[in-house]
Amino acid sequence: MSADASSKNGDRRHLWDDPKNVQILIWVFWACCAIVFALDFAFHRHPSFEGETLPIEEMVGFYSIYGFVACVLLVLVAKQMRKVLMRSEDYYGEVLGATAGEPDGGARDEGRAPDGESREGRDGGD
Amino acid sequence: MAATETHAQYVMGETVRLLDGPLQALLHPALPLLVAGVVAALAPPRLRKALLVLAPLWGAWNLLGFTSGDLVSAELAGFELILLRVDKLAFLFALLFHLAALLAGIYALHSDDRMQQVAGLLYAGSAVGAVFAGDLLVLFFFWELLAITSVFLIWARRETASTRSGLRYLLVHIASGVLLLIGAALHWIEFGTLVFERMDLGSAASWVLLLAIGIKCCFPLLHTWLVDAYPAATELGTVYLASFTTKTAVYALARGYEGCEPLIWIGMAMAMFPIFYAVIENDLRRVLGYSMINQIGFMVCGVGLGAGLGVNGAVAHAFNDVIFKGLLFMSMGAVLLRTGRINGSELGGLYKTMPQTAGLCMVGAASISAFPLFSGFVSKSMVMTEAAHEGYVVVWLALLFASAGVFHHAGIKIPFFAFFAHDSGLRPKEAPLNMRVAMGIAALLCIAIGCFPNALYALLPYATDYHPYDTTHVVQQLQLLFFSALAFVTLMLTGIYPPELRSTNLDVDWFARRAAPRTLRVLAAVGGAIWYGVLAGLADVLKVVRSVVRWLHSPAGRLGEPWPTGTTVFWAATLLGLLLLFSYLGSAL
Amino acid sequence: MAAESVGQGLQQVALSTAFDVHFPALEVVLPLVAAPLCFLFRSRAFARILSAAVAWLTFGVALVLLQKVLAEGTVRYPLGGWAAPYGIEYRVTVAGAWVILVVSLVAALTLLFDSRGSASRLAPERRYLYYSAFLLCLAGLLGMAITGDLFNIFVFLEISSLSSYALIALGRDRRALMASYSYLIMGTIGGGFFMIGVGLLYQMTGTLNVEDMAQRLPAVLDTRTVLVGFAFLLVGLSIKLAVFPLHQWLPNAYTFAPPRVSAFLAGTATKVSYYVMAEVVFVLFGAHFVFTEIGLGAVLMPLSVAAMFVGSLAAIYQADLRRLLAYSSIGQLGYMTLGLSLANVEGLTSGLVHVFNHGVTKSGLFLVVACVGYRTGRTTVRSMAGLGTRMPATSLAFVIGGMSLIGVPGTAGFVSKWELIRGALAAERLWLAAVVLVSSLLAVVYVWRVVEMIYFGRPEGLESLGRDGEPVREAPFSMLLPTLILVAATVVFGLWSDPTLSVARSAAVELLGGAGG
Amino acid sequence: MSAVGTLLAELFAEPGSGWIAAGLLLPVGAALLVALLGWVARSANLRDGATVVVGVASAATVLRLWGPVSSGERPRWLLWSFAPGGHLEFVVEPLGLVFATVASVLWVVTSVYAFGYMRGHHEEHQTRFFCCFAIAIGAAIGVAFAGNLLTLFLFYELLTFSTFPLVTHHQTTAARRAGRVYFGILLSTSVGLFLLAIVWTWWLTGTTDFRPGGILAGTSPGVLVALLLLYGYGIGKAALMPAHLWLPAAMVAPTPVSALLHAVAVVKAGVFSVLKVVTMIFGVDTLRGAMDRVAWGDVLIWIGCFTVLSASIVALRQDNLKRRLAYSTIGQLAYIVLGAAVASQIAAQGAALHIVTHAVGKITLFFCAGAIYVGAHKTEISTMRGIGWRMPFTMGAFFVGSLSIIGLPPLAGAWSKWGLILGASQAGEWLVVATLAASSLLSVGYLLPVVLQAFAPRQGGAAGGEDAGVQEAPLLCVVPLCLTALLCVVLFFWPTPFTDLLSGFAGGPP
Repeated sequence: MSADASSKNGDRRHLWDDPKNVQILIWVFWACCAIVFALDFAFHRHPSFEGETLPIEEMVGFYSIYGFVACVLLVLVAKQMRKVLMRSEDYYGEVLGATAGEPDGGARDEGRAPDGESREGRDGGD
Repeated sequence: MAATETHAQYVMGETVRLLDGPLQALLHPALPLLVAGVVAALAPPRLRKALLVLAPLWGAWNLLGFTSGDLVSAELAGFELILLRVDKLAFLFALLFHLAALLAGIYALHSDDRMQQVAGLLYAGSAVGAVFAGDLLVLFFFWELLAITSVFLIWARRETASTRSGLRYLLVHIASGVLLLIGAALHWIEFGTLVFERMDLGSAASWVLLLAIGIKCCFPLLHTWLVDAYPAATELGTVYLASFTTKTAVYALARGYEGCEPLIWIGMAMAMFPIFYAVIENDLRRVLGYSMINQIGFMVCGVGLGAGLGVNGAVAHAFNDVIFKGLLFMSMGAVLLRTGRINGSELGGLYKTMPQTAGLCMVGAASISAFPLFSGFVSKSMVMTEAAHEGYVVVWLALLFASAGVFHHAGIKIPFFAFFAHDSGLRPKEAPLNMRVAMGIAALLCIAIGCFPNALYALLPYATDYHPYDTTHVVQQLQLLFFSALAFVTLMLTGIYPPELRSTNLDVDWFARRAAPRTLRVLAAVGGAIWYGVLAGLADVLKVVRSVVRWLHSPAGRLGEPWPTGTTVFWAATLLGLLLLFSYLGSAL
Repeated sequence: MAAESVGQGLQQVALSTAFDVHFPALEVVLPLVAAPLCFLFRSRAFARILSAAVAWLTFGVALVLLQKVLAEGTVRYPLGGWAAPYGIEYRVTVAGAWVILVVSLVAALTLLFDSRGSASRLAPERRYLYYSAFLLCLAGLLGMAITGDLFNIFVFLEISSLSSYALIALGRDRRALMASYSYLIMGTIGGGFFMIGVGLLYQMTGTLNVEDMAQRLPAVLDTRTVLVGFAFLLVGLSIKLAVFPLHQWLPNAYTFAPPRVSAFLAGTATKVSYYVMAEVVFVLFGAHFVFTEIGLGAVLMPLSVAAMFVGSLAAIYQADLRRLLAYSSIGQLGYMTLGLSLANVEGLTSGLVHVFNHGVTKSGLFLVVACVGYRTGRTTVRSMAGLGTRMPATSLAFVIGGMSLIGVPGTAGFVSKWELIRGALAAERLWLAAVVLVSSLLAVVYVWRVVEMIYFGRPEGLESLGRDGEPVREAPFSMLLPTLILVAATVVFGLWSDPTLSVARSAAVELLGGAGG
Repeated sequence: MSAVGTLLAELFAEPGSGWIAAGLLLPVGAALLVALLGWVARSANLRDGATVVVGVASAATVLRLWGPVSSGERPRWLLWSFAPGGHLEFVVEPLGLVFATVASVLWVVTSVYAFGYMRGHHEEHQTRFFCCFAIAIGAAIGVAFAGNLLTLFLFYELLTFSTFPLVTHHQTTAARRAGRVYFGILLSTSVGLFLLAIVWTWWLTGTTDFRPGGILAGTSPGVLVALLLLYGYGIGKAALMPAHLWLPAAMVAPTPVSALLHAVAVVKAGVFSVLKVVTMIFGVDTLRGAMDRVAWGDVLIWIGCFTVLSASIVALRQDNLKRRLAYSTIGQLAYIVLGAAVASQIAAQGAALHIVTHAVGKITLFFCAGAIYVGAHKTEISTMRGIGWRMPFTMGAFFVGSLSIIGLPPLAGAWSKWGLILGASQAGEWLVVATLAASSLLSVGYLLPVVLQAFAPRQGGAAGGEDAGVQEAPLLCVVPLCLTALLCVVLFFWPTPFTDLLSGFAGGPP
């Protein structure tokens, strides 16, 4: 189960343990990106929208740029969201995988001391 | 297919007595799984395991005997109920559920947990029953049955947090069921029928029903049960859970709200907002949960876009989603089983000892990201195409955004943080054989559907001549995906990408888990104070009354003490005087 | 049903001998003659048997009379053969027959009750005097209800009163003497008032016969003399009837009298006065005069309501069971006078049926207390502690009797209360119905205090021992039997109210339809 | 003697009246027999045997009436007048028959359970207990079959009196205090308000007979609503807040009493009376019309909704299992009151069905509470951790009962919830609909944590420990509770007898 238990595997060097392999992969990836971008020049994409609904779509590299910008935006916005939304893991007083076998009937809220359990807990409304 | 076309009476208490013709030898499609579930409850482990695999096969074989148009109704409690209504839409979902049950069954073979095995079978059976329900009341029965049976898969984890999670899950789903029941009542009152058919948004019933289905379907603001409960279930449980509940809801939407425009916007929102959460979420199964909402968003959108390509896309995507999302959940389940962890912050480098799982996971990731030649591509593009075709620019752009985002969090983040990234030092064993078999079949299906989509298209409710593989589509998709990957790589290399952190991210369930209990507690305290205040006040009043009464009437009181004879004589005289006065006045008048 | 068939049998006998014409006289004469006999023979055993036999005989005669009155209308019996206006006429109306039935029934059952031991102050060898007085009292009460002559009513009133003073004075507690004395004063004032009233009326009409006077009165109704006479009559009777502010003689008298005397008087004395008052009001003066012209209702109704509350509330605080029951009687009499003050058929019916229902119930309860007193030596509420297991039948009897006082459906008390409510509604007074219901909740309190003591009380120390230092056990059969008969009657006539109600209703109709009405 | 003969001849002269008499008198006979065998013959086995035999006979008698009633007959048995305007009369109509069936059938089951419980607990005064028990059932059947308000009132009070010794069975100070509350509230509401309402009704109409469609048509709307309120609170057994206090207080009784009397006979007599008054004194259409025309016409609905919600919230916070169930009962009873108060035929049918389904579900829960007490000596939920593994049948049945109370398929409670929601929607009472929905969720919140607590994982390897000595209750306890749990399931798949019988009982087809 744990890392130490399988020590004979621990010694073996795996594919991505070698930074060189990783570098190769990254170069291959960039190459692919370039090729895919270039495909726009090789083919004519027929537009998704009929007529003049979304002319920008027919711009060269629209999908590539859209994909890139979208993802950067996504990550940046999400990072900002953390500032507002992130709380400690036991915010609700219950952490998965951490409380197995604890003497508690699932009645505690907000980490109240175990002796306070179910006297008035178990409010079930949540 | 109205109730008036009833062919046969289905009498409760008898064995299934069906129509003339081919139906005669068949069971209600839900029965094989339900019966297997009940039998499994009493069976020894070996038989249970056999049932897990054989029951879906038996059910599927049974299912294949039905054809569109079959209808079975029964009179129960004074209502004409349609227990079975077969058409292409229902048939497709039923087939899908059997497939999912089979995969999950194989995946569960290593376990001996009776509770999960029984719950899994009954759960699958309920889903099958729900899609064949011809009216709202029968739908309600299976709807609630889905909730009751599935919650055991969460409780089976036997942890405090999962028990609580399960209770919340059950509450939400019972709320959905109650709304469904109310909707059914309204429908019956408004239209005099319970038959579940396409509705126009306008009647009160349709809105209530939409809300009921919306809860199960994870409409925005109603979605938190999914990301709360799915990560809390066992490794098997989540695989089951991911397959049935939301897909049943999608079925119900497709059945009842095909072409309702609001669904397009709802679907768009669903496709959009979860991906932000998915980026910052640490629990990888919760990431998948958010991704699931995102995928359902596409389906809801498709349903909203209406008959033809829209619904076809939605249904096809639901079909594919069950398989690839199942595959992803299975791979994460294997990780959880082998390492006991599921947080991105604690995992990494598992490809070293779980290479097959890693590989299969990546197949799933490719599918969900809609790489060409993988199943997601052939269904998602239908929805996109239809959105463009109908001229919804904003929707189309949003879905495109969401597609990129999916690849980002489900396609890259999941396999990357679980199997690659930094080495966590964990060296778990490869997943058990049965799990790998289940994942293998799923992966194979992903690729097969991706390569040969026509088999799936043939099953769709509307005739279609859609061809996903034209150059434009493929090129567009490749560009989109590669450049969103590029964004990921760039952000990782520059260190801008947010690290995986142990945390809880607030979602709207804060209102249910924090605000509501506290409000309830305050309310109860206030109510209690008022109540006890009133009681105390009453007690005080009573005390005063008692002391007055005692003062008057007790043996020492004015009226209770023995009077001297003289007092009585006085009163006799007074009374006499009074009477004389009265008689005098009376006679004088 | 059994009673009816017995009555029929007796009637058969009576008809065959043609002796029945003398029954009205017989009813009074029997106890009147038996009383000196007891005195003459000076034997306790003889007196006991004779009095019981006489009481049962009067009961039988009363049954026959009732049958006859119901069948043939008012029975008249000129005493000594002198015709009505000149001689004394015995006149048995339905109401009268009904009252004598109650009186003789209660007398018969209380005399059946075996009052062992030294329940009274008399030495055993002088106990015959007790029976003598008892029979005289019975004769007086029966006579009041039977006679049709106002002066004669006064005479019988005095007979019963004087003998009851003597009976009360026999109580073992020395306070009985005081109680008897104060009753004597009050009773005498009442009797005196009554006498004055009769005298004034006689002066104005020249007759003493009730019916005769009723016919002559309208001519002189507007004279002051008649009004004054009416007031004296009514106040006099109110004293005997223990109407609210004139009730104070009653608790002590009932508390300290010998047990059987309490039981007998509680069931009869006030009931007869009630009948006389009804006759005075409805027959002699007529409802129209009394209620419309004088407006007696405005006096009697508030007093009745007050009695209902004062009696019940005072009962709550009593430590002595008999005192508790006595105060309860004051409240219950309030229901009866309330029924009378409504001056409609339903109201009067409720009063008259309550004569029976309450007579039976209250006598039964007093007998229960007598049983308890016999076994425990005390009659306090406290002495009931834990009797539920040691005297189960007696305890159950109290519970059932108590339920009848409350007016729980299925008991006799409910029947009268329901009829009273009907009366209130017929008089268009819904609030009065509500008041009656609320007041019956007070009965719950005083009854339930005792019931809780019976079943939850734990006797402490010596309380668990009876009066001879023996453990308390169930009362002897000879005591239990009459008690249980009375209590059973409350349930039987609570569930099967047709016979009692129909008689009471015809009595009420007859009274209301009387002269001047 | 001839009188008895005449009576017997009269009894069986009219079709069905003999069966009514038998249904009423058998429990009374059982009481006598129990007293005889228990106190005179002093044989506990004979006594308990007699209870079961007579119980089965009585249930069979009641069931015998199903045939005639469902074919449209209304067997009646007229005794004599016990108060002016109030004949002691019995008429069997569908609603009453349903209630009588529930009471008499569950009596048998409860008796068996009570043998196990009382013996397992070595309770004293068992003869008195079973004697009063039988009388209470007789009274409940009397309430069910009553042909007019006064007869109903008579048996209603008899029920109060006969259950008082059961509630205060232990004769402790606590029992006395609880008994005072029980008795005080039930008697004062019934005498002070119920009787007044009956009087008023009688004054308005000149009769107290139950008639299909009601007798109060033509009365002014304001009076009708006031009268409805008087009935609602006068029938204290229906436990509308704040007249509910007697119910938690009565939980001092031994559990079989709580089970039968506070899940079935007493409380159901209350809501049954409300329902019967609304359908057969007011008439749903008359009442509906009045409620629409009076500004505060919905007042009973508001009270009912408040009762449902506040009782449920209070139940959430109870740690004592029986108290939690008691508050749950208060909420569920208010369902039935609401079903009556919305004055729609469908809702009335749903409410009638709820009498059945709630009885079966709640009696299961009370049985389980008692079985836990016998088998594990636990009363507080917080101490019940993990007992489900030792008492799987009991807690399994508890789960089934809970789901039925919540109203989930495939259990009986779903049907009555459906009926109530349908009826409330039809009447346009959205408040009621919302309340029913909220209550479903709240009931999940107070019932299922008990199950979860019972099946919580046991502490790591704690052999012995706190659940040592926990075992299934005696067979006589476990079998009845499994049976009633099974009944919850059966009634889901086979509600038709009840729904057929009840269809249109409130005046015309839905």
